[in-house]
Amino acid sequence: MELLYFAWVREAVGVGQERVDPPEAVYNVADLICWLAGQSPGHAAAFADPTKLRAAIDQRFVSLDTPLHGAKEVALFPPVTGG
Amino acid sequence: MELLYFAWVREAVGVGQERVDPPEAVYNVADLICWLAGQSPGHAAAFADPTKLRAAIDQRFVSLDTPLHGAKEVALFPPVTGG
Amino acid sequence: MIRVSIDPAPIELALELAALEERGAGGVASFTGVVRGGDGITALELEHYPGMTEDALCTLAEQAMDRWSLLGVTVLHRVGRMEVGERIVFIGTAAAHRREALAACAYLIDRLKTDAPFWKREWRGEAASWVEARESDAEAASRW
Amino acid sequence: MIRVSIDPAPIELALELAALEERGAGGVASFTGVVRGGDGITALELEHYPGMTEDALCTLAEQAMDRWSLLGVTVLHRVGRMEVGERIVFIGTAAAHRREALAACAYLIDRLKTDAPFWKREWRGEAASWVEARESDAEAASRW
Repeated sequence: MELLYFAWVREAVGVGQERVDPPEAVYNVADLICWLAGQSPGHAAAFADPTKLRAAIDQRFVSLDTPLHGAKEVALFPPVTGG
Repeated sequence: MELLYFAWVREAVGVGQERVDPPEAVYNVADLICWLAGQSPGHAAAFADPTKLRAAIDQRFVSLDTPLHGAKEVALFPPVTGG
Repeated sequence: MIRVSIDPAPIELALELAALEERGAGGVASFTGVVRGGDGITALELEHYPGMTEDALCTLAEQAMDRWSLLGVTVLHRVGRMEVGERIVFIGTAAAHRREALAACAYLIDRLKTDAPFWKREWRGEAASWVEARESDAEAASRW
Repeated sequence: MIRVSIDPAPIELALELAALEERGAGGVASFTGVVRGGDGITALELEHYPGMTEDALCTLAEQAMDRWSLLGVTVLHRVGRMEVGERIVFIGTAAAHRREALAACAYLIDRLKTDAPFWKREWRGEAASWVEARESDAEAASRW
């Protein structure tokens, strides 16, 4: 699964993109965030508080309880602030 | 009293401006329109139907029942269509 | 800052918008009315009531400034003859926030339609006819 | 006609508005967002999600075309670093009637704020901070 990070999530993790292979138990986006938080101190800083995060699966906004089933690209980022 | 005419009112009367001295009985704008209708065939065409007319006294929109009392400049015209 | 102008000269959109942007606002909203072709129309002619028109537009601009938190208001209206595709009217508003700029812009064009003494004549080749006022314009103005 | 662009290059207002006017519409509405100074801000930096952003803006433009009777929609967003006074975003709509053009313009900027993956960073000299999303933007978007 390809992960993309934006804004301060990208800065905290230290990279904008990475390939991961989470265990079977990681079912939805919230599970993924929880699992990622244990991967490194940078990941821990980025993923400690899921309420500050938003997500997209295959370039569509989704809620954090959305199953990852079949997802090729998952993006994690803070709430958007364009315009 | 100075009268100003605009749009098809001006065209029907034949002039855009004229000076008139209506009799005492001409109390409000509606009276003035009625009186003007008798002044010439052009005036008759312009002022036959008061419901098609709007007015301004001294450059402020007024309803046709507004008294002329003290008016220096009275303008008569169709409903506005700017913008 | 209020800018009101009634002028036979063409409206210079880029200049007007740049002036509004220079008010230091976060948002600039605009509405531009353009002479529309179709129905055989070849040109439009605008007549107005000199003196009263300027007052009416200044009053509208001041009302908008009072009602919303605006940094700039521009209201321009052309008079005389205009060909299809030319600009008739320009409303521009500058504000710190988009909501104010957009609301004031809609207010100004709605109210201009009923509160300013302009009259519009459509030309179809050599034939001219005065445009009749629309009930929908009175309704749009009354919602404010 | 829909035109959507995400570009680091400056937004050329006059060109964009002229293109909308050429759609033959009676009315063109626009909203331009400008980098506002104050609070020590010296520049703004915009990051986005390439690919998804274009899709999100095209979807918004199509929704506006479906909902109102529009002849043209333009949605432009700059990315990268912008100084105070520079344009960040431009929304332009062309319609036969002012109501449609103005409503669609307000819709597009309200929805862009919540539906498109952009992130904004404020620079104050050498210090940068990510802008937090505002509750009022979610409310504004939900009214549509």
